[in-house]
Amino acid sequence: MLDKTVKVIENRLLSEKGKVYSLKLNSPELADGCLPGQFFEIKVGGNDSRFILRRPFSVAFCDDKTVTIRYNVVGAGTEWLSRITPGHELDVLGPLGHGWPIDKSKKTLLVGGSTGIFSVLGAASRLGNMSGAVLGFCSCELVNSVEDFEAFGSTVSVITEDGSSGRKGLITELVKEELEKIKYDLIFVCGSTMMMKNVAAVVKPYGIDCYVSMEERMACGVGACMGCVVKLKSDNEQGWEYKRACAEGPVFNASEVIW
Amino acid sequence: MLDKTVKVIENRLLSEKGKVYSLKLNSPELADGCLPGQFFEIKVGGNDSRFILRRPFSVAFCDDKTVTIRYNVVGAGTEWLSRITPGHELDVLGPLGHGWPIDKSKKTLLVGGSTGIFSVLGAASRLGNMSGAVLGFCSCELVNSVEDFEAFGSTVSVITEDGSSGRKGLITELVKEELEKIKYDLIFVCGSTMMMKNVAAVVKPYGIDCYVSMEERMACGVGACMGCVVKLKSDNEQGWEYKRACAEGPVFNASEVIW
Amino acid sequence: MENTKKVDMSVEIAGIKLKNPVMTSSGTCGYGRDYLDIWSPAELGAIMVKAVSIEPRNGNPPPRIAEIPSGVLNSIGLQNPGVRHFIETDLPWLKSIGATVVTNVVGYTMDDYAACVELLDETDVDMIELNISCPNVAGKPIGADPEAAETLTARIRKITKKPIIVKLSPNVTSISDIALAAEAGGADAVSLINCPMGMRINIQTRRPMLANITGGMSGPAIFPLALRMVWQTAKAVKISVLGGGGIVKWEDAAEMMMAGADAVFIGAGLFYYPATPLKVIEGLEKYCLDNNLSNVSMITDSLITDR
Amino acid sequence: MENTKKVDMSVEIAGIKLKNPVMTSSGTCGYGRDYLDIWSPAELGAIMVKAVSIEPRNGNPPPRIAEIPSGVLNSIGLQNPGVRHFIETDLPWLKSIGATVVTNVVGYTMDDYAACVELLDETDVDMIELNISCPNVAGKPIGADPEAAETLTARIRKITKKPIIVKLSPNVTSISDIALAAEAGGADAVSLINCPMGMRINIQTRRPMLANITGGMSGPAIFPLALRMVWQTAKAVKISVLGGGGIVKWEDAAEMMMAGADAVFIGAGLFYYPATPLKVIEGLEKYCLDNNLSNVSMITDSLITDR
Ligand SMILES: Cc1cc2nc3c(=O)[nH]c(=O)nc-3n(C[C@H](O)[C@H](O)[C@H](O)COP(=O)(O)OP(=O)(O)OC[C@H]3O[C@@H](n4cnc5c(N)ncnc54)[C@H](O)[C@@H]3O)c2cc1C
Ligand SMILES: Cc1cc2nc3c(=O)[nH]c(=O)nc-3n(C[C@H](O)[C@H](O)[C@H](O)COP(=O)(O)OP(=O)(O)OC[C@H]3O[C@@H](n4cnc5c(N)ncnc54)[C@H](O)[C@@H]3O)c2cc1C
Ligand SMILES: Cc1cc2nc3c(=O)[nH]c(=O)nc-3n(C[C@H](O)[C@H](O)[C@H](O)COP(=O)(O)O)c2cc1C
Ligand SMILES: Cc1cc2nc3c(=O)[nH]c(=O)nc-3n(C[C@H](O)[C@H](O)[C@H](O)COP(=O)(O)O)c2cc1C
Ligand code: FES
Ligand code: FES
Repeated sequence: MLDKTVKVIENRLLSEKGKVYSLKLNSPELADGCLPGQFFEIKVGGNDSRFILRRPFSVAFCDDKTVTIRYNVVGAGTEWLSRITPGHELDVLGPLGHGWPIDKSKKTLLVGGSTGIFSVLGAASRLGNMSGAVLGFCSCELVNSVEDFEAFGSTVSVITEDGSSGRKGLITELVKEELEKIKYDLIFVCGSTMMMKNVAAVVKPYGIDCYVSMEERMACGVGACMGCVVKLKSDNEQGWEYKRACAEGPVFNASEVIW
Repeated sequence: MLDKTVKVIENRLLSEKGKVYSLKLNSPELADGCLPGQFFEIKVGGNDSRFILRRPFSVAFCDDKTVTIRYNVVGAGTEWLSRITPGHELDVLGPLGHGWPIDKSKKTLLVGGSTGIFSVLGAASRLGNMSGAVLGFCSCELVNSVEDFEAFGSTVSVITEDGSSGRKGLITELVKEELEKIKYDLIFVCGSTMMMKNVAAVVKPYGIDCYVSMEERMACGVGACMGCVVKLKSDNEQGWEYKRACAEGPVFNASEVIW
Repeated sequence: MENTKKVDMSVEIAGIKLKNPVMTSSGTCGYGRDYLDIWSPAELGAIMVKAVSIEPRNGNPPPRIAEIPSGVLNSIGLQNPGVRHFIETDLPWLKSIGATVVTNVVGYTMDDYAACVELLDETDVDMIELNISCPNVAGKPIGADPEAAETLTARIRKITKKPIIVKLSPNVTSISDIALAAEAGGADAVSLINCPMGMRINIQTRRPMLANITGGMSGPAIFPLALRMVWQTAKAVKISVLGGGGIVKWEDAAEMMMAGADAVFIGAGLFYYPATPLKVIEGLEKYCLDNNLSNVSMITDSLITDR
Repeated sequence: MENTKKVDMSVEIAGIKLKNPVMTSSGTCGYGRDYLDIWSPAELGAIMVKAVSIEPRNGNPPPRIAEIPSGVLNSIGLQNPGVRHFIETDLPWLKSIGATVVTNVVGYTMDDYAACVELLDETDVDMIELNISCPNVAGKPIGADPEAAETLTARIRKITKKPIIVKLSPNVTSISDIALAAEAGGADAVSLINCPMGMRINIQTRRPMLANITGGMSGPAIFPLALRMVWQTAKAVKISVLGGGGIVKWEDAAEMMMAGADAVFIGAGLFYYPATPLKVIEGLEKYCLDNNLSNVSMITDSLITDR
């Protein structure tokens, strides 16, 4: 974990209506040893800003020298980020947390909903043709990064709630079909809590190991504040405990999560 | 008084070391009827900024369509302002307050110290060759706008505290010499409170009408909050009262001010 | 119920109907003349004028203003020309243009308050707001002492039939206790919050940034504090709650109403954008349209706390 | 006096010498391991660890964090693994790396506090900080009641010879009264401020942003409030004053010390920049050099209030 001031190489609009951006950062140090499913805390707002909290973003992919994250503009912080131009610098803390339990010998189903696709995109970048991806969006304007999954070797299906792109319906249907069609050894899911809960329920009967990435509201991002806890099964007396998404997570085994 | 979102035409560095900028705004509406000695309240910091208070700046000069203000970078607000590039927009409230009692038939001495020169520059812009200007700075790097005074027809003397440009010494000496040399009918002074107090004291024996511009800390800038008061003589029982620099001022007759 | 897509923006506070739930707060809008180029007091739910006292006051020496993160620090010290001047000059004008007027009253003693209200009772001022947060009244401020707050309110209640609003100080352990005391004393409404006391130091000069050393905080920095206090108070009392503190946009006003405020007031938001009250009225109206609320008062207390 | 241009950065608090006057505050730096890649607890004046209680606590349900203008709202609810776990695992490690350790203690009852301190008294922890701001202790929080604060402090004083710091809540009418009570009870220092209580609402869902509805405010938004309270408290008590609340840069720390703090603590500033404590130490040292102060403690109380 490092806190670095790094140069922006690219901050590119991927999808006009959905306001999805791809942000490429120049930092061999941050790229070094950074794993899919891990995340960075980026300082948003200039020196005079009213923001004290950094914003967490998953590693979308990285190479030797650069880290790429992708983000949706959803509020004031990401709005600010979207206005940053190449050459400017950002304060970036990371890599943080524990990523996906990637195993290149296992056929892995990646399930991503809206901004959750960026975290599983990281997994796709390492899995070559060993991954299939099921991506869900509200509507077609938000659809993005499909080519990137494909370029990494993943076979992709898209579903939108309003049917404006790909299939119409809920992501759980598509997950079920995919599992019926192909034998997967492992499943990684990232999306809203409700979506992950539903997907985990659909997956359960298949007995396949399923991991979810819990994107909780965070303050420190490093495990110091107990702000980002997730309720997990435990062998303590009460049978559960709160664990930190930023430190023990964000990736947890779905079977441990108390939804 | 209007609150307008106006386009920046120019934001030019005048003096490298002193960080003095000339900001030209495109706004026929704000330029209309705006008088020397009046000021504008400019919103600094973007949407996400921690600044709630606007920053007051004097009208340096204006024409039919534009208003020019000049400013020193002294803190976070002016620092932000200095990074604004032409084409961007600023929220500008004004014109505010009561300006200099300009009389083109009267030979007027303009006395300005550091950022106080901008307010008297406004007067110079209307007085043609009826003004003489005495400008004081801490040191040479801060010296600026002299050509502008001259272009407007003013004869200028400069004094610096460290002698690095023009004469070395305090502005009061130069004011005294100037008054001995030339017969002035009117004097306008803008600078630190201490400087204005001292100049007013030097001027007093000459019996010439002397006006000062009191640049108090402001909140509303329009007279609503009582934040910016100046202690003035009054014919009430106690013999004094607090008056609002932004509304009754910023220009006051020096003889009324209780320093 | 209604079929037309119009929102009823009026709210009723203490039996008085306000055009809308947006007021400008005492001390930040003078006596209504200073922002005329931007808005007229008649466009607001009400104007809460700068505090008046029985005798004119000089207020504190300058500097009176300092900046704080996301806010403003002030120590005006209640400078005002006295209640008589207000009654003779500003009040008639405000009424003539159709404004609903809340007069903020301060005193050094309870007698001062009483004397002021006696004079105001004979005017056509709409409501009286007792500013009990002023820290200079006989040592402990009335606003920090439930008994004193109740005693003062009860005394004023006997003097006037006009609606009485008690303006609460946030510098207390339990603001709802003071609100309950005001209610017990016969107040028709409480308004909150006044400024939390803060301080800043200029480290170059090693002197306080305000001549008065400490001053009142306002602006977005205090919004979460104000919201919590409004929520606690609205749960505790039955009378109307006027909520403010740090409101600079309509979303803030919506939060404040959801927490239980029947109407809101805007102070430092005026320094940020003078047109803030108009934007807030507009924004609340649009929120109602978007959410099919026929009356703006339906936002009040609409917070859902069960999960 | 000295001729060398070195600054003595050490300060003495309750008889304990700290390397420098900069601490990280309880609840924002865990038990010292989480920021190791950025700073070691041994580099600080002291580390104030997350509250421990006699039994482990789950804390509040999430979401526990929300954003506020220039700050953070939190409702952790004192989740911790219990004092025994701390004594067995974290404390020995902290001491082994050379850290000065302040243990923040909470309880539901005075017995809880006593039980915790009894265990800590037998360890080599450096100081004990009684967190009396926790609003859940038997209705009225101890931190809002001078008598209870004094009683608790006196009881703990009998149990341990270790320095006792009482951590004060800002949610009170007079914080200096509570500080005086702690002093009367035998405290060696007071630390302030803990978080002012605030709230935020998500207007889309009409639900509180925190599951616990209200939470504690931290960050620059509370700095002016904290500074005022530190100033008032430092004037009132003779014991050491540890000042914090909203410090994110060395200039803030300098203001806090000028107002009377003997040392400062940094909480939310860590979220902003994890290296904040190091930058503050550096900045204070440079300030001393620039101003010819041989000891950093010369900044303490150097405010000039006469004009
Ligand atoms: C471990 C982790 C990884 C993430 N990875 C990505 C990513 O790769 N790409 C991406 O676009 N986003 C990602 N997010 C979510 C991202 O952090 C938020 O969208 C961002 O912080 C919003 O900031 P803002 O200031 O624009 O919005 P705000 O004004 O703070 O909030 C706007 C809206 O976004 C929601 N929101 C804010 N923070 C979160 C959060 N932590 N989780 C869920 N919803 C939130 C709020 O509830 C609100 O409705 C991740 C979050 C976590 C915790
Ligand atoms: C009526 C009026 C007209 C002015 N005209 C001009 C002008 O034409 N050009 C110009 O450069 N400046 C002018 N000023 C001063 C200008 O407003 C301040 O320099 C500016 O607000 C500083 O903002 P900041 O955020 O950069 O600094 P801050 O961080 O707010 O303060 C930095 C330093 O500047 C000082 N300062 C801040 N505000 C004022 C103020 N109102 N008066 C004096 N000192 C202040 C502070 O004490 C501090 O030492 C004028 C002020 C007033 C009241
Ligand atoms: C400059 C200024 C002057 C004020 N004067 C008064 C006053 O005279 N009477 C009063 O009850 N409140 C006064 N207040 C408090 C405000 O009315 C309001 O309660 C407080 O500022 C919080 O709201 P805000 O954050 O929207 O400003 C004043 C506030 C400011 C900023
Ligand atoms: C996430 C979080 C957890 C906290 N936990 C504790 C705690 O366990 N005990 C305590 O005394 N104070 C706790 N505090 C209060 C801080 O120690 C500190 O007093 C307060 O946040 C103000 O300082 P700051 O603005 O620098 O954060 C906590 C604060 C935060 C933000
Ligand atoms: S965000 Fe602080 S512990 Fe996870
Ligand atoms: S700044 Fe508000 S009255 Fe002058």
